[in-house]
Amino acid sequence: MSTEAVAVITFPGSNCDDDTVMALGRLGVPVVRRWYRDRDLGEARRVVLPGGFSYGDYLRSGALAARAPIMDAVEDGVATGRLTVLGICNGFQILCERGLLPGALRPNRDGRFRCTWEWVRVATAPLHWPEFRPGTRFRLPIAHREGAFTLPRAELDRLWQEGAVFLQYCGPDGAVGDEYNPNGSMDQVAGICRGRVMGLMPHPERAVAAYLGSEDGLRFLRAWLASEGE
Amino acid sequence: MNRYRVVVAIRLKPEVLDPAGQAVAGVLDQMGMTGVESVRLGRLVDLEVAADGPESARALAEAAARRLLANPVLETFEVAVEP
Amino acid sequence: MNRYRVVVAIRLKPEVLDPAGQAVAGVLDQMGMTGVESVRLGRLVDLEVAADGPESARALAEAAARRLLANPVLETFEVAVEP
Amino acid sequence: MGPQDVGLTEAEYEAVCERLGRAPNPLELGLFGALWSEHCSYKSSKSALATLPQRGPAVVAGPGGNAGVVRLWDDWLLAFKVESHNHPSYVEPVQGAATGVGGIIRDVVAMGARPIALMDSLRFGPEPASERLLDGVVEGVGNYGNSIGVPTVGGEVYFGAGYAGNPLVNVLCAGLVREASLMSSAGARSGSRVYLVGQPTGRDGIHGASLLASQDFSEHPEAVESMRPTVQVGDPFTGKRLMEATLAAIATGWVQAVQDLGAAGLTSASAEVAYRSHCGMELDLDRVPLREASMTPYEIMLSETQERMLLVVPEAGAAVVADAVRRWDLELIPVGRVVDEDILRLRWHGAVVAEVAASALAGGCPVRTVPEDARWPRPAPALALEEPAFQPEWLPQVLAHPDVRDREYIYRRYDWMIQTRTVWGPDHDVAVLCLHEAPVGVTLALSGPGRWAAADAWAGGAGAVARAIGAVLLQDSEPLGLTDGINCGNPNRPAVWREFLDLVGGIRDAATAFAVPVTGGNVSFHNETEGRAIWPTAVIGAVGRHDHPTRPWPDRVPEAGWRLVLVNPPTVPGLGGSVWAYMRGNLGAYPRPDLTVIPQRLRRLRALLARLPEGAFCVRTVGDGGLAAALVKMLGPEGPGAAIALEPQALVGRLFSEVAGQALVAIRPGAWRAFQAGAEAAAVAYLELGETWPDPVLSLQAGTQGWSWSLAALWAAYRSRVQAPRPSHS
Ligand SMILES: Nc1ncnc2c1ncn2[C@@H]1O[C@H](COP(=O)(O)OP(=O)(O)O)[C@@H](O)[C@H]1O
Ligand SMILES: [Mg+2]
Repeated sequence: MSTEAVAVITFPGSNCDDDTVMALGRLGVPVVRRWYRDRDLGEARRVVLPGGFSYGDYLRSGALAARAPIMDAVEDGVATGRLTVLGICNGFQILCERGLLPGALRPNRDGRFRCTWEWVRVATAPLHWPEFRPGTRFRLPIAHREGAFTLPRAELDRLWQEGAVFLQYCGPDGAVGDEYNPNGSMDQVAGICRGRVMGLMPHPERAVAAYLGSEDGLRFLRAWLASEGE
Repeated sequence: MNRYRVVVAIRLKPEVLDPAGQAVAGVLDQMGMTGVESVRLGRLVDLEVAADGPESARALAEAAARRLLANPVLETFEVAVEP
Repeated sequence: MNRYRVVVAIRLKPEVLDPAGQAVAGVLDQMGMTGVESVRLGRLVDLEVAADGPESARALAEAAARRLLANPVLETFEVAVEP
Repeated sequence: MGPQDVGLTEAEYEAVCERLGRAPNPLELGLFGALWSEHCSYKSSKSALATLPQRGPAVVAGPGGNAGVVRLWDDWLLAFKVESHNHPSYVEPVQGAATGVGGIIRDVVAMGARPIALMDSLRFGPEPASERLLDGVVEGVGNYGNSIGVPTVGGEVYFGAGYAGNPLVNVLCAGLVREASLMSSAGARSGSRVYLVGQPTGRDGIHGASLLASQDFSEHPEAVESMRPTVQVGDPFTGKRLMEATLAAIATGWVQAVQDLGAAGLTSASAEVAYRSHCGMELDLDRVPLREASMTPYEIMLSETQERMLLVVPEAGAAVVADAVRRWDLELIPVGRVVDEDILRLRWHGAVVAEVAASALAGGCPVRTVPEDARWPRPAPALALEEPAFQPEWLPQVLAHPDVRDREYIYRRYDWMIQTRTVWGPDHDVAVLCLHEAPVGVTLALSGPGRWAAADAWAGGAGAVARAIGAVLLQDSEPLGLTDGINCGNPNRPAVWREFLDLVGGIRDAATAFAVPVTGGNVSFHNETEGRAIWPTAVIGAVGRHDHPTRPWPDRVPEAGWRLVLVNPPTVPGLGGSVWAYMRGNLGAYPRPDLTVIPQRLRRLRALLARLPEGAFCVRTVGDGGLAAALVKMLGPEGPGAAIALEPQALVGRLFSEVAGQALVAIRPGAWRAFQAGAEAAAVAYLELGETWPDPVLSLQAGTQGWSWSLAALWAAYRSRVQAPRPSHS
């Protein structure tokens, strides 16, 4: 696990930024905070887009923040291959809206916000992250209104072939089926990973202590921090 | 029975605050599209209606809009039956 | 510079499923409005645009729709400049 | 325009003229109408509320400010208050509830505190007619709280016919502040500038305070209609930026006074700051940023547009504060200045359009005195309820009752974990938060079933206080303070006035008996339709300090073989006011809590449990649904089960009585002797119920008769409320 600094971006309306900073702090990782109007990410080669309601989730979740100045820097860093990116919940929505990850996050199938503990499993091992082995399970909370991963069927099939479908909702034993689908995501998709860009709807930064419900979020973040090939 | 395509356009009443529209306007401005001076967000509902004629299709769509689709406290609606 | 009212109508691509629309259809059905056979939900954006003429107002609105208002992954849009 | 157009009586109008030494002009009359409304002036309730105990060792700020403040640990303080948004939520449930959440959050922020928790208290008419309203209100609470990033860590919901046209939406907010940053509206100094921050002012909710919240809709059917175009819309995005901007402004050290703009908007905010700071204020209304250009001074002063804050800053600090605010894309707009005389002077393009003493506006409304002969408490109404033979189906029926059943269908729509402090969330009877800032935690409880106060408001008020404080104590926490949300009908009707006095009397007597002060609250009157009032409803919030918040006392029994006891079993387990009685259509009167013994008994139980080894027991207070419901919740859906035995006489009462002060405790076998000895030494009375066993079955023996239920079936009843398909506007 590298101890190089991780940048956490705050957009107006982000509200999981402090929790994310604290979670990384628990792992002993230095954090630098970045503001949505900043035009660069400084020295940081890893960046987290935290959860929340950037711009109130107005228009579509993540749509307005995706056009913020700092996102030019994120896009550059991805294009040049020097940046590793994690989008959590609203951060995932921002990455999709920016086109840095495929697909869109539509309203949950019942149209309602949902905050519950769920199980997710690694569906496909992401190329740069050896510690996310297929089948590894995490118990993590979700808290979103727009989390139904959607895109035209043929394109989702292509994502499976590419190995981009990273996380799926599942049962406690790892079984995948619609009964474990909390929001109507196609194929129970909970997270996507393409190249060095990863996004997921669940909140690892909240599952950081047994007394908060689970420590799996620390495991998750540790695995994310252990990316290879920088 | 014929089938009609009916479009219901739902808008916030003009005096009601539209924070989402404000936020969108702010971002368009930042993106350099300064010519956009105001933004108001509304909703669009496309219905397929089975009815005897265009007038009864309209009546059904209006009932749906009044009773369910639009919120009369905050919104107004217009119904258009496509030819 | 003149001011134009421009309406952007945003709809889901026909091949994209609309569960929210289906849910609304189900409720209408339950309420007895069985003539409504399908419901698709879309969005409406009303813009006030300052531009030289209607064509440049349209161009600006189209740019706004393409770059921000509509999500190209799932949606299509139409722009209408009001006379 | 006459006095009645702004809701003033002739006598009040004369008082206005007397204070001014002349007749008010129409704008001035409007200002008085708003601030002398029931909602803003507390003219009916003030003298009764003054009898509540308000002082205590932990109190830093009592009633009177934007929120009460208690000392939590060292220089860390907790600001908290409950606020109602009942009428707006009836007119437009989503926005009404959302703006209610926004309003109470701003009250806490105005104290300089960062909000860390919300709780919501809801009342609706019976289902299914109320479903749409409930859906909308829950949507609204969630929309605002989730978006602004303050967890909704708990709440309560009850149903009753009287609430059908008068739903209640009360919201509690708690926030953390360091002593040095504690703010108030009393610090403004002459010569300083007055600024507005936040949303431009529109015609939202004009007359909301004076008319909407202070009258019955049935008296003014047209009021609902004419209010409609002015419904306030909540904007949590601006709310979030305003919260951050205000806290950042305060952190510069330059802010003298903060006041949120709530009921009666700028009128209330400016008059309050001037009055409490013992100075005056001049405002240039043409400088107030507007959403609609054609607004008049009257509309500007009375607008209830949300997400606005008033700050008082000396000239020298303006630049620094402006920078702090601008970071959040907001502007610090100068609208006036503080002056050294008792005046609120309003200018419009340079000309003075209103000039009235701030003290007359904010402190001058003639108040209603509490009659000498109002001896509290009155004699208790007779409460004997026939106790029929026990029927086994009552157990699942009580568990499935709307007042008891699982609330997951509501709280899953609230983010209750954000800020990562929630050790215990809404799936428990109390919320327990750990703090990142201090080595202690916060315990929060909210309670106030209207059923308990329906026939005897004193008993209901006292019962709610006993239950909220009891829940805090039995989570091993030190109660620091109370906030009370009082909801009643039209106080001008003698019966309602009486209920109100009794409710306050019950709260006062119980708070006094527990020695826990009331540091703030809210009163909402006129919750009635066609002369039928709601049940008098006191929503009591209790806050406590928790010394081991990451290891709360458990409320679920882990395994077979544990002994079950009912602590403080009432000699007469009265059924009045209970869910069981309500279900059978004869509510009766809630048994009056014996305040001479309950506080000591609960404190002794806490001390006794605290001496047992960790993990040796679990505990629950007995509440809605009585011992039966507490037992099933303690066992959990998968078991262990339990075998219990009760006396056949008063069996129904034993199972379903909701008498205050009872607690269900399970003791690990190895700790039983220690519990027994401790209970004897401390004179803690308990009734042995039986033991847990491996079977996921609850069995009950009473004399020669026996019954049993599978926990799966009981939990299926408890969880019987399924999420209805979305009924409201898509
Ligand atoms: N039932 C009550 N018990 C104690 N204090 C109360 C009660 N109702 C109102 N208060 C106090 O009166 C003051 C004014 O309340 P309110 O007008 O609701 O404040 P706000 O204008 O912030 O909404 C507050 O300090 C509040 O705590
Ligand atoms: Mg206030």
